[in-house]
Amino acid sequence: MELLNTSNITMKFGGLTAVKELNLEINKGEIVALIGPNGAGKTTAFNMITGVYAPTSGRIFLGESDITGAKPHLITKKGLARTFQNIRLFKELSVLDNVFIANHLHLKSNIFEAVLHLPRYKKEKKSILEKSLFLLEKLDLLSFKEDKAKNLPYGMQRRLEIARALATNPQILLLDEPAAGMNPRETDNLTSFIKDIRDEFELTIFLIEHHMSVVMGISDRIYVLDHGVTIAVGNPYEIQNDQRVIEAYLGVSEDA
Amino acid sequence: GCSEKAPTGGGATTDDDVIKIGVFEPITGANAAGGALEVEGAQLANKLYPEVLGKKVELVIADNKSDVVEAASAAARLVERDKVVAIIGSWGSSYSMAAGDIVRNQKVPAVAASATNPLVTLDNDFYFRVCFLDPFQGTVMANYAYNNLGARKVAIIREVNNDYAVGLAKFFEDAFVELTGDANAILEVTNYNTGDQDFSSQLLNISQKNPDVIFAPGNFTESALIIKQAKQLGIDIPFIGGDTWETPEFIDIGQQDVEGAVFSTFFTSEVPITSESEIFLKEYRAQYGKEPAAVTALGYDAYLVILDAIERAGSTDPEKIRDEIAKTKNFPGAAGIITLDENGDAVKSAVIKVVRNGEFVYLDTIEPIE
Amino acid sequence: MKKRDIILTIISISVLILFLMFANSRFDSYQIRILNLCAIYTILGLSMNLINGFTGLFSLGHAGFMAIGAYVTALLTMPAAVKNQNFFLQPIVPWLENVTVPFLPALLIGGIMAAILAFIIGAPVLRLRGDYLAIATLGFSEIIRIVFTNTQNITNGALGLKSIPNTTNLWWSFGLAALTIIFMLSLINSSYGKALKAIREDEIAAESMGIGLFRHKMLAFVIGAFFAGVGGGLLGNLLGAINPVMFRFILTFNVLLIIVLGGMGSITGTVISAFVVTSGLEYLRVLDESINLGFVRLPGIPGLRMVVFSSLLMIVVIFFRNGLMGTNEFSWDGLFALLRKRPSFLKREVGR
Amino acid sequence: MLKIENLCVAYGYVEALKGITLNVEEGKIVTLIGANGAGKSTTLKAIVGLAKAKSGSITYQGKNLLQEETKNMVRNGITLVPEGRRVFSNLSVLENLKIGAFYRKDTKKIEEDLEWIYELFPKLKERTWQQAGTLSGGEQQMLAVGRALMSRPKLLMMDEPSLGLAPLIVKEIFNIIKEIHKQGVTILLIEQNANAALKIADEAYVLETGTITIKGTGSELLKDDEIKKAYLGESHG
Amino acid sequence: MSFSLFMQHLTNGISLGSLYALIAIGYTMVYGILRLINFAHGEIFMMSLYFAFYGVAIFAMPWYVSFIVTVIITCMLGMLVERAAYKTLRDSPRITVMVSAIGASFFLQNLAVVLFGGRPKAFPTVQIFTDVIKIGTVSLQRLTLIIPVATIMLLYSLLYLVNKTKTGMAMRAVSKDHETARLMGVDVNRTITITFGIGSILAAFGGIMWGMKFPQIQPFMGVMPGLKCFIAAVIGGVGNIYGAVIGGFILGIGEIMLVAMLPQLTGYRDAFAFVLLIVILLLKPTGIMGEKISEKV
Ligand SMILES: Nc1ncnc2c1ncn2[C@@H]1O[C@H](COP(=O)(O)OP(=O)(O)OP(=O)(O)O)[C@@H](O)[C@H]1O
Ligand SMILES: Nc1ncnc2c1ncn2[C@@H]1O[C@H](COP(=O)(O)OP(=O)(O)OP(=O)(O)O)[C@@H](O)[C@H]1O
Ligand SMILES: [Mg+2]
Ligand SMILES: [Mg+2]
Repeated sequence: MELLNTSNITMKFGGLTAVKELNLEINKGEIVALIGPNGAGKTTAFNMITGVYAPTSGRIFLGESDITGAKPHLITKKGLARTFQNIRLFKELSVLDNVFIANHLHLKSNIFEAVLHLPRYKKEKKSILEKSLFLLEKLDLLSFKEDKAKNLPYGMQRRLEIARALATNPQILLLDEPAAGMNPRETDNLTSFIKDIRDEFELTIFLIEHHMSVVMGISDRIYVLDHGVTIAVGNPYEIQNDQRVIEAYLGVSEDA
Repeated sequence: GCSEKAPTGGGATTDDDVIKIGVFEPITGANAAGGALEVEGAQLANKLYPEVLGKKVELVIADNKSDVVEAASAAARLVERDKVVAIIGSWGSSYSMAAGDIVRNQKVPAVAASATNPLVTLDNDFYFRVCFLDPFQGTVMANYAYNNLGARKVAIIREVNNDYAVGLAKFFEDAFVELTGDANAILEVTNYNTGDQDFSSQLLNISQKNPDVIFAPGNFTESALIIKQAKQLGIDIPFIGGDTWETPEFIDIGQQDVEGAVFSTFFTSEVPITSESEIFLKEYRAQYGKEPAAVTALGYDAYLVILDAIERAGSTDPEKIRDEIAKTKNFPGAAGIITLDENGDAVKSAVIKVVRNGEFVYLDTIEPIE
Repeated sequence: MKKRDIILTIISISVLILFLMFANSRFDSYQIRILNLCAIYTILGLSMNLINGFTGLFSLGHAGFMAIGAYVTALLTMPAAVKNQNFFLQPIVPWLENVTVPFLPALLIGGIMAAILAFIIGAPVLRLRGDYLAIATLGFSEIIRIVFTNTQNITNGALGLKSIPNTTNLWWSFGLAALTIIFMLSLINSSYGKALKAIREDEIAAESMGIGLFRHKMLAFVIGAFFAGVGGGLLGNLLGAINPVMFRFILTFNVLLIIVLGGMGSITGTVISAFVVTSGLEYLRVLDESINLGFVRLPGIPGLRMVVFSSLLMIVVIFFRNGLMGTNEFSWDGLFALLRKRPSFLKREVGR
Repeated sequence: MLKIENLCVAYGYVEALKGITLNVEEGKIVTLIGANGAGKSTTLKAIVGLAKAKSGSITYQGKNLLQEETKNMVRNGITLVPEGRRVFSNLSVLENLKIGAFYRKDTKKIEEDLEWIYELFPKLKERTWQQAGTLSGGEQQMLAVGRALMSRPKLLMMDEPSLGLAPLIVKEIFNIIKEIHKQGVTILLIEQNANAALKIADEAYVLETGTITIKGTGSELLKDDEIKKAYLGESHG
Repeated sequence: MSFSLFMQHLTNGISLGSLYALIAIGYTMVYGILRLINFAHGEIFMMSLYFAFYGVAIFAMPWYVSFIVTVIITCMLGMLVERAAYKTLRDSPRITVMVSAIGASFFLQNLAVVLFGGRPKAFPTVQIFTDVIKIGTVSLQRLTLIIPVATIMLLYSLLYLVNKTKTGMAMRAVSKDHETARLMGVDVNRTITITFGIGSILAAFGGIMWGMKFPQIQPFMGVMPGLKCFIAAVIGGVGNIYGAVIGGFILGIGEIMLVAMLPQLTGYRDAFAFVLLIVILLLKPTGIMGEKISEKV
């Protein structure tokens, strides 16, 4: 079943066409990767899908609903969450609060109930807390729950970002270069971790990555962009042997 | 300061050999200039008459910072901390108004030198003033415009965020309309704000209506600039104004352009009204080497009125002093004979002056209307 | 909360009430006035801290909201006779003339009017960022002031209002300050409060986590304006006289100063700082007075107080970049830790 | 050439470096690897004076660097390519390169060096007048390296130059590092891509939570089992 | 409105606008480099008027000497203010710096009260500048012709400085990233000091022109021009030097024309600046010529 679908989305910045007529089809439960040279428009594609930018043209569908140009928070409410290429945690807040906040969008109590601690809010708060702690435990972050996010080592910050994204109850998770700044060893761990959370939370995953070990290891399908144009779509094997991809992106193989 | 040592709270034990009088003025902030003028007067009076009832009189100066919130605190401090028996001030009716409740509740009399807003003394038995009110001044200038300048159509340019200017403009307008019997005698009322420096478009607008006279109540700096700019724009209509103009800076800034500007004020040095005027003038010139402003004379008078009341009361009890201040009648002050009416306002004559050869020149004295 | 903490909290509240009773009967009106001002500035500080400190919006429009609160409260509590006395140049509009309501509803209406205005202003302005928001809100507050100056038959224009009933007393000001503190604490620790902090930390991330930026910013802005209005109302009825000139930018700055010195994003800091700054500024009055050294009498230098105050201010800002409390809050644990000389109480992050 | 002894650096209460000792000899490529947050960037920042040392010493050609201000480092021949490129986004490519030679007065030589950079990175030449902020990640990284080279450094320090770059560009960057090294520049390199870094390094240090745990030549470390397990990952065994 | 009246209004508007523009450039300059609203700019402007006044009135210097000295002293004052109020706060939260800036501005105001007294003084005008001449039916001061020319000249020298010189390049680099600029051997503190110095020189030029057009000085006179010129800078796009000039002209001409066209709104004249500001910000959130700041995610 198709979960995310874009039809001919295009993004122009002034004279520059960052993404041109991109057509994505991502099915439920898949892990799909988006790769391409620097500046190919991968992050821009993410930003269009998540509502940070409104596409210049084209439409985006999440399940049945048209989310083109919707505000990011509404898109998140519909079940699409993301992480960022440059980590964007709430730096001064505690690890627990970072995850807690990501539950706010589903809060039903209004502000008066919250300020006055009325029963509905109390109940909701309790369940949010439980869920947050559960997520932290799942991601091995429980022992840091009181620390400020900015004091975590980089790798853990990346994990916290994923935990935070998971807290919004997404159906589909977008990861922008989750392995950036990790060493090969950590990168390997990440690969299995992504598979795990996909199974555990019944997610669909769409990721951008430059580490081929990750991409080739977990992707069901891969889209390749170059200068905003989709130059190839296929499974890892097909992509690795696609001449255009090798020329534009991978280089002659000598084991990346 | 020394005043800190006085025990606070409980039964007040004031220093036995000094009597403290508060001077409640804007020392800093936007109205510092006016405050300084009044302080000069009070200090000069204190220097000349340092004693009453055989005790030394000490002035306690409290800065109201040209700010209403601060003004209330400063007044409260004078009353509670410094245990003053009476207060002089403040320049700027709004600060006086902010102190109004405090002096009334704590029963300490206050005498404003130049606060001309009727609200200051209205319904407050403890606030007095030694100057006349805006309604009188408005009438005086309307009469002058009508009779002496033969004006039948007038335009007004007023400082809209200044209570004094707004009030004076209104009283002038009423009086002038009554004099002419012409409901449209005021061609236009145009506004500016304190601190504005460009008035060219306002001036061009009113000059288009060809008024006989322009009445411009407001702060002296802005007023001087207004007249200056009018001349630069080739507008040749006489300007008249109120007592605030009588400061040396009005002429410094306006220079030859303010020649011929006419305004009403409290007092003139050319025609000393009382013997006190002569003493004041002599001492002021000796000390400062220049001509005093009217408000300085009024600050001087506020001090004297209080001193006189203490003397008559024979006591430093603020309430008794208040009662005596209220009875002030025909008191010879530097700026004229002072009689306080039932509101606590001075009923006195106004003086009309003109700027001539870079100096303020006396034109006429207008007696109060009964 | 731990049992110990509950007991300690109850004890301190009782001590405060006893202190207020004592102050009411034994303090002179000057001291009571300063205490009142401290409490009012606490309310104002907290309201601004919600907007600027917790939500990270750079708003400089506080004086405008205070003006609304002050004028509405004053006009609603003044009896018709007093109003007519005030409006001697131009009569007051008839619909305002005869409405007189008790203090509390008047304060609430004042707060609500400020909140409504904030809502109207917020719709366009909250789209702006950083300095632009700052200058736009400053502009709105100036516009409010200028409108008040020019609508003479509603506000009495430049003449201002006087003889406003002196209803504000220690019970009102401290009572409302306490309610404000409780409200803010409860808000800040709720899910909504955390969402506001998330916006302060990173707008883009917050939005991507499903937090509607506009709605939440508006929430903070409107609630902040409400309390600013209430604070303004208390202030007007404490002073007994108000006018438009009083609500200049400097008033906003005084409040801003309090929250910056106390620590942006710290409720405790704001409370402490409101008391320190308000009473400290009064204490500095000594500098303007003549000083008697026994043998000589040094004349006071008028204005020196403000010079000293502004330099003290800069020094404090320079040495406590994040304010006295940073984003930390008081807690009994923290206090005990401090007493045991552990540095964790006032731990400041370096290199922020 | 560069000697670090017992260097300790703390950010408030966080101890980032707990006494490291490290040596860079002239003409070598030295690499520093380690997990995230181990303190690699902090080491480089301490050398150029952007992080304050609590104790220990840093000497460069006999000179005490701890006394030296950051702005004078380039004059001494030390240049850092900072983590995350940090090109001046509001300056054009050319201006970014020129500011690399900010302290230099030899206008003629600067022109020659500019040509040299354009030879190394032909892509930059195409974009001379473009605002640096609009370059792609890879191009920005090249610009950052080019900008550093314009100061004619004797010691070039690079903080994760391959971060976030496409595989093709990563290869290119490593080739350029080798090329620069051939021209006589000493290099101190921080890399997450331990594999590639160790391959070109003469000498390597492993940093773990603020202390140096292993040192050796690049090829030694490549074969080290510990290293393989901790940093290189299985797919590179 | 007759044509000649309109021309007179327009002339007045241009004359006021060019003064606003002149001061606005100083704001923009500092903002562009430091991303800091230099709230003390209005006060530096005010101080420059006092320097010129004392030069002529007390030290009896000829006006041109006094004006040159004024520019130099004001420049030094600006650098001093930067040292005291901003340098120590280089890496602090923005709002702290803002408070320090406002603090510095209050400090200068109060210092002026203590040093020079609160009473206004008359600025020494120079006849050859202030004489009124008539062009057709329009009467104007010679100054009115000089100010726009001076503004345009300063505009172009600044543009040259910022875009074409090494110092200018350093300034722009510093505006983006202090640390990296330092790494490149740029003396960040010196660059910032120079920026403040130049900003203050502009304030002094503005001050002298202002003083001759509106010959009165008092300690609080910097507030309103300061605010208005800052608004002019924001309207034009703060950080953009052309923008400041455009903003200044729009504001000056707009203010005059508002009163000319709608005389019943004179009381709201000061609100005009703010209304215009808000309207423009809503249409173009970073001002007319402001760079579009879309954060890259
Ligand atoms: N907000 C923006 N304004 C102007 N140009 C932009 C903006 N965002 C991205 N671009 C441009 O769009 C192009 C694509 O950028 P994008 O960030 O999507 O690349 P990417 O594929 O994610 O590259 P990388 O792998 O380096 O992250 C680039 O040329 C970039 O400079
Ligand atoms: N400005 C700072 N304030 C507080 N702590 C910091 C700061 N900068 C770094 N740290 C901490 O110092 C430690 C070392 O950081 P450093 O940046 O040197 O690590 P690194 O080895 O370069 O890691 P990475 O691979 O993420 O670049 C980390 O724990 C980090 O959280
Ligand atoms: Mg990207
Ligand atoms: Mg690093």
